[in-house]
Amino acid sequence: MEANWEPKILAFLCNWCSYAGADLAGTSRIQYPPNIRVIRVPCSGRINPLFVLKALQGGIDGVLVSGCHPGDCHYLSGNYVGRRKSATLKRFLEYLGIEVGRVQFSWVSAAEGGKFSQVIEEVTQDIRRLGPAKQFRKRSDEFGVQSSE
Amino acid sequence: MVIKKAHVETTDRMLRTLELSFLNEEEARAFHFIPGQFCELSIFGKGEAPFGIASSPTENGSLKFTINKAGVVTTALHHIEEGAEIGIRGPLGNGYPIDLFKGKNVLVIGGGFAFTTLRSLVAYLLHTENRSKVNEITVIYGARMPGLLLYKEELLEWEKRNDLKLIVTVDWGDKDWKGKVGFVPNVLEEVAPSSKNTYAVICGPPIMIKFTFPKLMALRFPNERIFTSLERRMKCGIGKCGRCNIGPLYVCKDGPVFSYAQLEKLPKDY
Amino acid sequence: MIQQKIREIARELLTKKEVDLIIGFGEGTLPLRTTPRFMRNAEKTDRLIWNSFCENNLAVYLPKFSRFKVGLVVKGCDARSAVALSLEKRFKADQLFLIGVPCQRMVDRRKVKRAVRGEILQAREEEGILYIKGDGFETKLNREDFLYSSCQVCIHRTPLQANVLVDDPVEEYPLTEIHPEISAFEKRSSEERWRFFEKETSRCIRCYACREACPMCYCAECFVDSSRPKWIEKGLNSSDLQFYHVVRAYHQTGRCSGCGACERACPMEIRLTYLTQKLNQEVKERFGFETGIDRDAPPPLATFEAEDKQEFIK
Amino acid sequence: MKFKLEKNDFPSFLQSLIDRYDLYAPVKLAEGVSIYKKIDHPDEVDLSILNPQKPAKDIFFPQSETMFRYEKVGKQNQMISMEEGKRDRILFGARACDIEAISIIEKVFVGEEYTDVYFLEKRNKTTIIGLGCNHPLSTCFCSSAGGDPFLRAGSDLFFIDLGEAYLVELLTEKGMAFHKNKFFRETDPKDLTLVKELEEKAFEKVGFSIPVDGIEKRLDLMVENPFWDKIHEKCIGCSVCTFLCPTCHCFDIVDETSKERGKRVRNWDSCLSALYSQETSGHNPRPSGRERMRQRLMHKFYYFPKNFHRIACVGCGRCILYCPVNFDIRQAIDLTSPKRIKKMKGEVI
Repeated sequence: MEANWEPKILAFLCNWCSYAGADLAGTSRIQYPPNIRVIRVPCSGRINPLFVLKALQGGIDGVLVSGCHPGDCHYLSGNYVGRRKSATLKRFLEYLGIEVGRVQFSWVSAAEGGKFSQVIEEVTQDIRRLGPAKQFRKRSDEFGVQSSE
Repeated sequence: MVIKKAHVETTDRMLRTLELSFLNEEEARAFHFIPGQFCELSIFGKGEAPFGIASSPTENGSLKFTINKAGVVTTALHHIEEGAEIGIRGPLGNGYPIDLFKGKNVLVIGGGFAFTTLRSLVAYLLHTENRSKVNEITVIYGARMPGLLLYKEELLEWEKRNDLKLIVTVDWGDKDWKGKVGFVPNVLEEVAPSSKNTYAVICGPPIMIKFTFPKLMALRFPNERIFTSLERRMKCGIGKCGRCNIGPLYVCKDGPVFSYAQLEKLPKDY
Repeated sequence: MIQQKIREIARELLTKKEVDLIIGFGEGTLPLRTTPRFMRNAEKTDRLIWNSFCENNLAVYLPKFSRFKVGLVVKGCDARSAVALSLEKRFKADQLFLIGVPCQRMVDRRKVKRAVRGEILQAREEEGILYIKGDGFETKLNREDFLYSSCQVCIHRTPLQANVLVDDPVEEYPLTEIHPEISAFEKRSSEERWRFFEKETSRCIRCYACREACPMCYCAECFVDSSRPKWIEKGLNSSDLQFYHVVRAYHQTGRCSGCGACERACPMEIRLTYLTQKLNQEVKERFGFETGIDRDAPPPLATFEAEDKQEFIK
Repeated sequence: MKFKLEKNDFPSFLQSLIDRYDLYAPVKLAEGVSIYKKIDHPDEVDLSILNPQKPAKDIFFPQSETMFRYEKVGKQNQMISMEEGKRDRILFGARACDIEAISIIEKVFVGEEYTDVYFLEKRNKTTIIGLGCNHPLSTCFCSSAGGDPFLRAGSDLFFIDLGEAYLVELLTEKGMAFHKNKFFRETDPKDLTLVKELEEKAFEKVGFSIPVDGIEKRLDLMVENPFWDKIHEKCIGCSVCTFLCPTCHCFDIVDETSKERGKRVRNWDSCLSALYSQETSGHNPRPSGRERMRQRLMHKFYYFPKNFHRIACVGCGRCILYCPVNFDIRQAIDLTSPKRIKKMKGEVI
């Protein structure tokens, strides 16, 4: 592990709840680790497993998918359907040999700025403990003029 | 090559013409082509794709390509800015058999954005050095809608000339359209140009080509005097990668221009 | 006799014009193999055969013949694929006549090849014994010792969804353990599991035989072929190979009948069913769903229950 | 020039090759699965599978090959071509069919007008050591396809397994460079008799039963034959037969990128895949399995011979062995015979 390695975490936040929750954390000046990069998605049900794998392939160390609490979905059932996908995907990735905690899920509502920061804190700690992700990662030195390939 | 100028051709903004100039004089001098040939244009990170050359060899110093926005490379070529550099491989393919046209009439039939290499051919034939080499030139050019016609200003200029007969048609007119309305094969039937001493050159979508052949047959054009430029998915452009063959012939290397006499004997893989 | 019965039914269906064609199995050109046959002529139905080598899942052809009335010879797994396909509206159920064969489970040709030295030139089966003749050898093998691993754990061998069964239902073996191979695999450490996956997928040559052999892989454009967006590259980079195999398997969640066609098709003998079987098990445990059993149950990932477990969500 | 190499010396011989060359030979990846691969240690070489799944073309025309790489430096594009390793290469243990196939691919890649530099450089740098085929499989039909199990053409050196030793023949200038090899011993007249016996036995086994002769002329008349409507039906459209075919040489060119850096790569492609001929506009000149299967078979047995005077099939049998649905090219060839065509009418195979 590189000496000053910092985990890179990609957070897919649903537009209606978790993204607003992150916003609230920001406007309320609640501190949380700067390791996340946020991608706003319309709904946690929008998450295609390809997104998660693509993130790991591109050098992300951990992925968080966050949506509205059950019953609060802006599209009524998006998060319920997403929950089934998330459950099977998570179990499947762990079965393959991806460490538990590499890919995580949460419900964060628009009012839960505190919970948002807490989730980010926990996820960051988990990923820091796991170290850099190795599975799926593509070596970037295969490209370009000064390649070592 | 460097993008010298770029402009959008059609109202649906799907076609853009790029004018490219060579990076140095030497390359420009070394590049010789005939109408109907194509080049592979390359953008790093996006890939390479084949495009017919829309300019005529008589228009020195630069090359023109009209690009239909469809896939990854073409979209990138639509977004590329003037002054940017792109890669080019070519000229590739055989081109139109211009030597055969000497002393003959030429009937040019084009449809849609496939008109690019035909524009090259017509511009070449109209050039003062070449115009006397062929007799009558007739051009039938159709597009789906008036807004989708390519090279509109040039078409107006051609219209004014008396050494060229131009018939422009659209599938659906609009309120401002004063010209012909009708599909190219039907217009061909209506215009009924004489096949005597005439070569026909067709380029257009596969469906247009399919329906134009029988009309030309009916006008008694012999198979050997009908030429068409075909389109196929290509990668290497030099007959290696395999995908563009029609029977034993490769569109990239033995074509893209074929006579109907050649095609008749082959599987209809086009 | 199963084979005789299949021929009779096929002949009748064709003669009465109840179907346009029968898709069944015919004599293969290699020992231990059969080959899919497309039969339109009632006179020739005696070319249909049935034995322990009918390993293909013929439901793979259904989307291709969606404009015809098809009589399909099916095992338990194939029938369930057909049901799953009609559930996804790839095929109208009334266009399909399933000729169901209670499955005696299929013989793994690769296992047999490994058990002998030299090339097998002839194989014949009788009363559960495989008579193998090869270049300079001859041997007898017990059929039951050479079954496909996907067949060994099969618990729905009788195609109850079929329009007609050619034989009495077979006795299903309820497994004491859901899937011995999976539970053994799960006991290994995550590093070991990943290394196994890495090693298996490293042999992949991107021929997509696993995809094409699967009845459920019918997408007009597979994610590997999509250029906008381009999800993965088409070369042999290990990351891309892993990506492909994870997603190919995952796309089968709640849709896989566990027939094992993907693994059988692979020329590089990559273990693939340990992936799909795990997903099947997961879907069964979590959502109580099994592919192709209930004609009306929606695919599990296309639906939900408000009470679905969510122990993994923060 | 003929020598003998004792099997006891074989590992040391291989090691001496590894020391001086990049050695490529069959390597077992799993039970029953092998490919040609660069060898680091003599023990890796595994000659137990007659033909590895992936043919030897992979060594000259790799499945995925970087042609050049590039990078954006400021506003400029920089590009470098890929260079081959400095060392010469040896391909060891390929059978006559795979080697014959390389010369078939060469006909396409080394043309009059354009030459494929990537292929040619590898070809020129490689010494080919062929291995006689003592026990051809029942799926082999090299003799019918214009070769034979002991065909030397294309090999620089040729090995024949005599049991306790290999007979080594030096066939070309590249091969003669090995005449002072310290592991080579003198041959016995006995050995040559044994070679003869082995050859005869193998020839007899392979036979000439597949009617490849004159297929070009037969197919010429079959472009629109109803034969094509049926023969493709069971094909599921995977790329096993084309990727594993030692003569198939189609490729795709793609750009792989990571931010501002990238590479242009060519990958094997297959005429049986629907996207192979699909144009950007969506038009597909080969819209169904019928046209695609016709392309595969016609290319091998009609178009290719028309252009290069040899069928593009060497009879290695891989497509038969590994086809998921048991499509048998021998049967397809047989079905083109005039009397079969007449008999068939609707039902094929």
